[in-house]
Amino acid sequence: MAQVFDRGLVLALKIGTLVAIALTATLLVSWRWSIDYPNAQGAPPQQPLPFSHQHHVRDDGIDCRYCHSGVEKSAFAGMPGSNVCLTCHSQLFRDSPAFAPLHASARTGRRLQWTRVNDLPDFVYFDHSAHVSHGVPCKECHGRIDQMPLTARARSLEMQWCLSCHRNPGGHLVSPAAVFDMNAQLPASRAERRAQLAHYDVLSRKWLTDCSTCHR
Amino acid sequence: MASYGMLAEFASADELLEAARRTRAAGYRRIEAYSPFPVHGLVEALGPHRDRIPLLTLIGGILGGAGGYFMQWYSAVISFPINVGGRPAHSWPSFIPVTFELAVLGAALFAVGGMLVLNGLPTLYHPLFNVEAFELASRNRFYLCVRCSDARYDAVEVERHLESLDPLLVQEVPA
Amino acid sequence: MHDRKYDAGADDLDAFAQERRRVLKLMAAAAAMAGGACSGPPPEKIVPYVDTPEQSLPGKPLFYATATRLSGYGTGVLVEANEGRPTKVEGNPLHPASLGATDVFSQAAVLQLWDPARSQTPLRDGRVATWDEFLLDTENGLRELDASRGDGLFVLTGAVCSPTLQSQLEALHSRYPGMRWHQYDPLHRDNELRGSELAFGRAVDTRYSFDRARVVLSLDADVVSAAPHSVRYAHDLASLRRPHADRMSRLYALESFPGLIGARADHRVALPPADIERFAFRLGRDLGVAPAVVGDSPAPSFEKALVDDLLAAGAAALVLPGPAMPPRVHALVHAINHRLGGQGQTFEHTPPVAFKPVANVESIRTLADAMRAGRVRMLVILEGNPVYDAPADLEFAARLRTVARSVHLSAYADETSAYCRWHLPRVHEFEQWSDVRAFDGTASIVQPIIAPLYGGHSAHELLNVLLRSGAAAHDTVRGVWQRTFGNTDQDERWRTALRDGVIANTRAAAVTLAPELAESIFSNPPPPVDLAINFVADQSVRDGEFANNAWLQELPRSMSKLTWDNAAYVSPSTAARLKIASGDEVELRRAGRTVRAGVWVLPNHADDCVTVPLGYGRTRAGPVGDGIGFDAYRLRTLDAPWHGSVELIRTGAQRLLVTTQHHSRMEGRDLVRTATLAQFARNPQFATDEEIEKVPEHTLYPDRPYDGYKWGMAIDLNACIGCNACTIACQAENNIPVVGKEQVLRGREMHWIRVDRYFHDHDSGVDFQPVPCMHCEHAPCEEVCPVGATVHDSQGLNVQVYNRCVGTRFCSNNCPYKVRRFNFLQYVDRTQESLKALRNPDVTVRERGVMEKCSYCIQRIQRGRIEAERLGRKLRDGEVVTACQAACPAQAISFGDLNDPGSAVRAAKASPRNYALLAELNTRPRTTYLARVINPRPDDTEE
Amino acid sequence: MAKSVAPALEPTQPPARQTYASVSDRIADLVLKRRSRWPWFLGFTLALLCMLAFCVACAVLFWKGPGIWGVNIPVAWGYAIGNFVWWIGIGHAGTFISAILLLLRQHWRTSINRFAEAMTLFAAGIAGIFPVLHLGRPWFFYWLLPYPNVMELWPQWRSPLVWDIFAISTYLIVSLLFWYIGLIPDLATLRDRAKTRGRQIVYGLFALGWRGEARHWARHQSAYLLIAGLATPLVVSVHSVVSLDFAIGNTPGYHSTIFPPYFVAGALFSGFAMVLTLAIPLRHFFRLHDLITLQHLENAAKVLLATGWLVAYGYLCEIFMAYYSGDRFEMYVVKDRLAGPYAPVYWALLVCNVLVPQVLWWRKARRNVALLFVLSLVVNMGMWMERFLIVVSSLHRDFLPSSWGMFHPTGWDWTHLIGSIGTFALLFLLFVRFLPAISIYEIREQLHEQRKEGA
Repeated sequence: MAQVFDRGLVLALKIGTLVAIALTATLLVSWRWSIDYPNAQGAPPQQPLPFSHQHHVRDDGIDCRYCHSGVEKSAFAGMPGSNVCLTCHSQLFRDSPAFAPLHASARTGRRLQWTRVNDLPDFVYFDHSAHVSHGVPCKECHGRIDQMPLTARARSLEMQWCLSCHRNPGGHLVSPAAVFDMNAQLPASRAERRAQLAHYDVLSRKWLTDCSTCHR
Repeated sequence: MASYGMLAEFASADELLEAARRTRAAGYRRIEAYSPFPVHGLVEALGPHRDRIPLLTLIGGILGGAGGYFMQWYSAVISFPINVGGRPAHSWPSFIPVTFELAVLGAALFAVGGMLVLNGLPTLYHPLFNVEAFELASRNRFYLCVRCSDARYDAVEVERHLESLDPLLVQEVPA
Repeated sequence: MHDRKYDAGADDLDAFAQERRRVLKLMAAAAAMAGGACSGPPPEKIVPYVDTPEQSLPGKPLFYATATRLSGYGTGVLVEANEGRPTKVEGNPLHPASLGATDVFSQAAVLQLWDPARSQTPLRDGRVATWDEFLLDTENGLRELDASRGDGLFVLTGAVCSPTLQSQLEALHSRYPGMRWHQYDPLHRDNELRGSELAFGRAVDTRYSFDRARVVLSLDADVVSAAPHSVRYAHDLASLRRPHADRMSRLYALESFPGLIGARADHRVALPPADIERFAFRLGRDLGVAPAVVGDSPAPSFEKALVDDLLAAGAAALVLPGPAMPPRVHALVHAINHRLGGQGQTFEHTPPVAFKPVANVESIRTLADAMRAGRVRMLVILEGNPVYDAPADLEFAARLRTVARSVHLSAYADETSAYCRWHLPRVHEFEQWSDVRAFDGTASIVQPIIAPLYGGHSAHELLNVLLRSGAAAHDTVRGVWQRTFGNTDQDERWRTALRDGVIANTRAAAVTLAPELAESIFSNPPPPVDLAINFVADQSVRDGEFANNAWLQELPRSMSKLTWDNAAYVSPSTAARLKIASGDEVELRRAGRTVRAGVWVLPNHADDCVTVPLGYGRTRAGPVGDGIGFDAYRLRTLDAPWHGSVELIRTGAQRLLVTTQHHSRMEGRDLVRTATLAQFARNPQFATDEEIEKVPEHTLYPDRPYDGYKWGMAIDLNACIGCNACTIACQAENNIPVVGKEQVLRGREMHWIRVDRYFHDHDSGVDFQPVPCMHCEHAPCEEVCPVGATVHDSQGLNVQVYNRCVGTRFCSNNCPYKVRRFNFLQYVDRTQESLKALRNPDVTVRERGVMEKCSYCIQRIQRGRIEAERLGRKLRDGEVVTACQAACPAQAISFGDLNDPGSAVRAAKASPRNYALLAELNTRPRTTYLARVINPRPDDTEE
Repeated sequence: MAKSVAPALEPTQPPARQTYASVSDRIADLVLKRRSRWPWFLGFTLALLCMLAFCVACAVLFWKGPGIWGVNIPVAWGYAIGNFVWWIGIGHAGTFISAILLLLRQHWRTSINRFAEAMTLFAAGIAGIFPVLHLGRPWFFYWLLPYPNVMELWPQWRSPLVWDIFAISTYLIVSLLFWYIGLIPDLATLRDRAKTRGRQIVYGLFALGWRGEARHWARHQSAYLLIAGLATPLVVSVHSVVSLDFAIGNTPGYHSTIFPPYFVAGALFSGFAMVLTLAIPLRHFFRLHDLITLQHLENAAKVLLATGWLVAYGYLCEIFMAYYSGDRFEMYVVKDRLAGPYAPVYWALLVCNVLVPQVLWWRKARRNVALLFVLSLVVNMGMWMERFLIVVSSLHRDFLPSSWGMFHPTGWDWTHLIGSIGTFALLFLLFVRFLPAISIYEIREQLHEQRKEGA
């Protein structure tokens, strides 16, 4: 019998195999990417009006708690009602078109619909008050919000990211006074870290990685 | 070089075995023998042969087993220790089955992989397949081939030698 | 892609285009599917308030004090509102009818509130209409009435325990003197009323103090079940059931249908109604308050023991007449109790709490006559569903149709609405301003927690319409209390009333009375009946008003463990006599009326007696309640409101009755451990002494330490009355779905805490055993989960991580207590918006394919914990209360931190009665039980 | 067991008139030349329909959830797990024949090992599907595998289900390798004898350019032997691990140390039954009476008889142990099996697995092909009932009488069972159509040795 596979065919087969492998790989990757979070990290989502944390926090120096009033007491940091915005903006930039939705909502009583930037799955129970009261500064999760003209997600919010802090929180804690300070210094030395842990009484942090700490 | 070697065809395993012995005795070293089924003693007849498959298999087994146990220990004790039903993180008795299975898997993969690699398979294209008659090598014919890469290879010499083994036919294999 | 498809659609001339179109279609579909499969979670919205309301803190629940109603009487509750959505009901510790606990109906009230089947619009002759049209139409009616000074105006209500409603009715009456007011509640208290009139010549209510009673006899009086006073009485009763050599009460029970009190009784006899009445007569004779009666005792030994005990206990003895006992028995019992001398101690009389109570049956009959005589110009039905539940021989529906102008105010467009000219949607208790008095007279303000979901109006608003007063309900209620509060610190007292949920010193004052019985009442003792019928309120749907409540429908009845149905209950021997078995369909005949019912053979039921629960066979209850069970009202006539004789014929057909417990015996396994008080005194360790060697001391692995919190639970089987409050409280707290009859039939009910019921093999005793997750320290479920979806946390909780669960169900197989529940299908309703609003935001809603189980209300633990840490301290005992624990009227459940030396649960577990279920498996459960101790008369147990 | 089959060598060898050429051509031509006849097409159509039904059932299952089955609490495992164990059991004879009998130098295995191995592959493959189908959220089945992920979570290694995953996938891979390297030389034969280009390419690809060089043969043989050696403990471990799914649990009726050997014996029992079920029609329709001789069938029958007794011993042990232990839960399970609602199944399986196989004591019976075929079906049925009984009857009445329940199979339960059988049949029919059902080179080798002995 003659050769079943001449040299050319063999070559073709080899190339074909490689191509097939590459193709499946790309397909898998793109699929994984497609099922990722809706608001990509670093990309500010569309909002009803172009609110700038940079302006309010850095330029005006407004405290986080002025608008997010629940952050120390509740799981939900709280979003300012239109009336809160209007305490200033009934006077400032009244006629700027950008503020039309705000005034409209105040007039009609129809609520503003903000797109959630840091969206956790429904089976995750994050509690702002718990973190704030234990000295986790805003910036640890929200990044330098004071440098964001438009608000975007600063962290991956994946479980491994949560765990990275829950496993050894020491390096992420600041003094109670500094929690809302965007320039707060994180403890550098081992000693400082232990000091913070001791201060917030999380020396035994077994329960920090309990499933039940975040999932119910 | 022009050709792959000189091929002789035989009707039975015993003839092939005999031919192999005599060819080697004649001083040829690069000899190959082809048969439709494993013929006992043929390899030895062709010259010294060391079987590395068992060693490879052992290595595979050890890698699989050790790797398996390490994986379990690392994930259950180091990576994310969780209190499961009050059992200790390192509950070694429960780690045994997976360790065993992975040892077997490793060994088997190494055995087969080793066999293929050492045999240089797959080799879809091979000069021998250019020989019309060679298709019978997988049916009922037995072949002896003296490679032209052999130090003492000389087409005429080899042909005469092979003829002397009264084969069914002798033929040069083009490269 | 879609556009391209439609372009192609333009030229469908040649086959090619057709083909191309098809291909493109497929491509489009493929793309769509791909999109559907690959897109991540949809972007979520945050919607802040426009004007942030006072003291609202998103993410934190608020609790409002208000009251729920049962047969008109109030029970104080605290309603949990999340972002303004009522999601859970807790008892109000300050309220005498609650003391912090609740019954199943209060728990189910939130589902009632969010029920999408509630009536959402006024109907005129069954067609959608508006409130304004109604006002117009009524105005015409009122003009006619003005002329006739109210002749022809009829108002039908239930028992009126709302001071505001009372004053409105009075106002209406003074405005229309001709107005007639009728009362009807199918679960009326006519016998009680008539009885007190026989004994005292006037209507009185009688309050009992079980916490002072040493010997209690119940004459078919299941005071701890499904009545306005049940929660309080259960609490008091339990307080004297703790095993104490000298302070434990003894309970005697006579009953036809096995009830909760009978299940707890130390001596219990099941008799048909007539025999119970006869027994009462003999008892009267024995205690010398009634003349001698012929006939021998239906329960001699019982009678003897009882009489001795009653006489011995004297003023500490108490006899309870059941609401179904005829008036003369009530009168007789008054005499007995007074003879025993317990007035002021174990019981006291008060003027009726309800406004002008009347005999309901008589009242509805006269109304029916008035309708027949055509004297009714306008009929306003504020409460109830007479077309469905009025005595069958009144033909109420037919009469009602003849009324020119009839108005029916009800939460659902029900049977009665269908026969009325006007149906008006009634607001839920949590949507209205009102007030209500509890069984002991204590008044509460009913305040709205949420604006009416579906529009609707309250009885007060409707009466204001008739009174032509523009006042809003709030002002009306406030106005009424203004008078009581007087002008001094008026606002303060109002605010206090709202905050506390009770209005100080409104409890009805006791009156001292002496009964005088006429000899005549004892003539003609009840004739013997071949087969008696016994009408009872269904434990879940009561008279039918809760028929559309899926939680209650799926709640297993305490004794039969039936769900989604009522049945004709008979005793095993009667079943044998009549040659019927559970599931057989029978035809019940009385007074020329017939009803087809499914039979359920129930141990401990009285012989020669069929019990038929009311409230089923509804036709216009709503999608949940329609067409299930049979309508016992069809057999309930004027002359036989509770008891009568009945014929029973097998039809040969079968009825599918589903139960959650198929096996009722303990098979000699020591699951519920019981001893008599005497045995307990002799051997306090009786619960554990033989088990001790069964618990393996040595284990291969070292025990894990649990420093910090170490949660545990103890359930006192002596206190538990099997009322199911825990089950439904848990359902409300933990977003537990209902699965429906067909799925229950397949054994897939989802209750996280079930109440196991075991009948004894040899005596007529019954045991209840609530079974939540045991949170075993050596949890067998955890070891076998391949993905670690159920594991221990550092507080020793056995947590179920829903989002990790893949649903192998291995854990359930390996759970010896079978407390795990699996979402075999998509049980949670994902589509119904109003049901979404009902759910507890702190508990994950489980999707199909996921295992779930009791979590010790971990969301409450974590909330408390975070709060405590914020304040920089540890949790204190009692700061975390599980839903079941909170609801339990008998306080059978204690829960807390086992590392806290002062915790109640630790004290409970220190009791010698404390034992672990299936301890020999070495699962080390955190939930343990306190063994049961009963207190029978020594001489009849010791022989 | 080897003893029981050893003396029967002579008649199981191919008759002397066969030559290398004739055996090669005969077996190869079954695939290359022979046109399929109506029985094959009939069987194929039926199997295809069943397979389609299986797919539909799976679609419905994924769409609605396991609730379409009769499973419930307490009987959370039903047909799916029963089928799983049953198929895995069937998937044991192949490797057993190929590996253990090879090591024991049972030459009669050569004419049946190839399709027995194929049977093993298909059975194990189908078995592997069921645990996945059975999940509440099957799309997350990969959470049972160890792989780095953003949750930083791992499988829970103490769970027998995880052991299962590893045991079964290992078993599948090893069996596949074993089967495939056995096939390589025969694929070469097919390549060389194929007339059409397409077949040459397909067979050629899978033959990997095998030339039958002596050193290749040597390595091939030692690898083959080594894998046989590995497969032997593996085959024992696999069903032991499967049995641990139950034995690890504390459920009375599951929690028993006899389970591993008892399951392995059961596996071989059902496996050999299935071998007969397949071998008999095979030799009938492909006229292989001279290659798969009566003696082969008789040997298989003897193994069946022997393993049958092991299984019977298992049954006996369960009952004895329950009473010996005095554990009231265990004792109740036995009582429940003997007289409870599932007693008919129990007695039926005793008849199928213990009583009926006793006819094999008679040589006439062992050599009566029709009877063997029927018997093999009976045993298969009996073994399925045993799996069903172990899974369901232990669960339906365990510790707390309050949670006792019953399992009633639904139509979908049956569809999945019958569908899986159809899928198995389909794969096997395709196998006999496109691959040599008997190992050609081993037959040649056997002829060769036979000649030498002849000489």
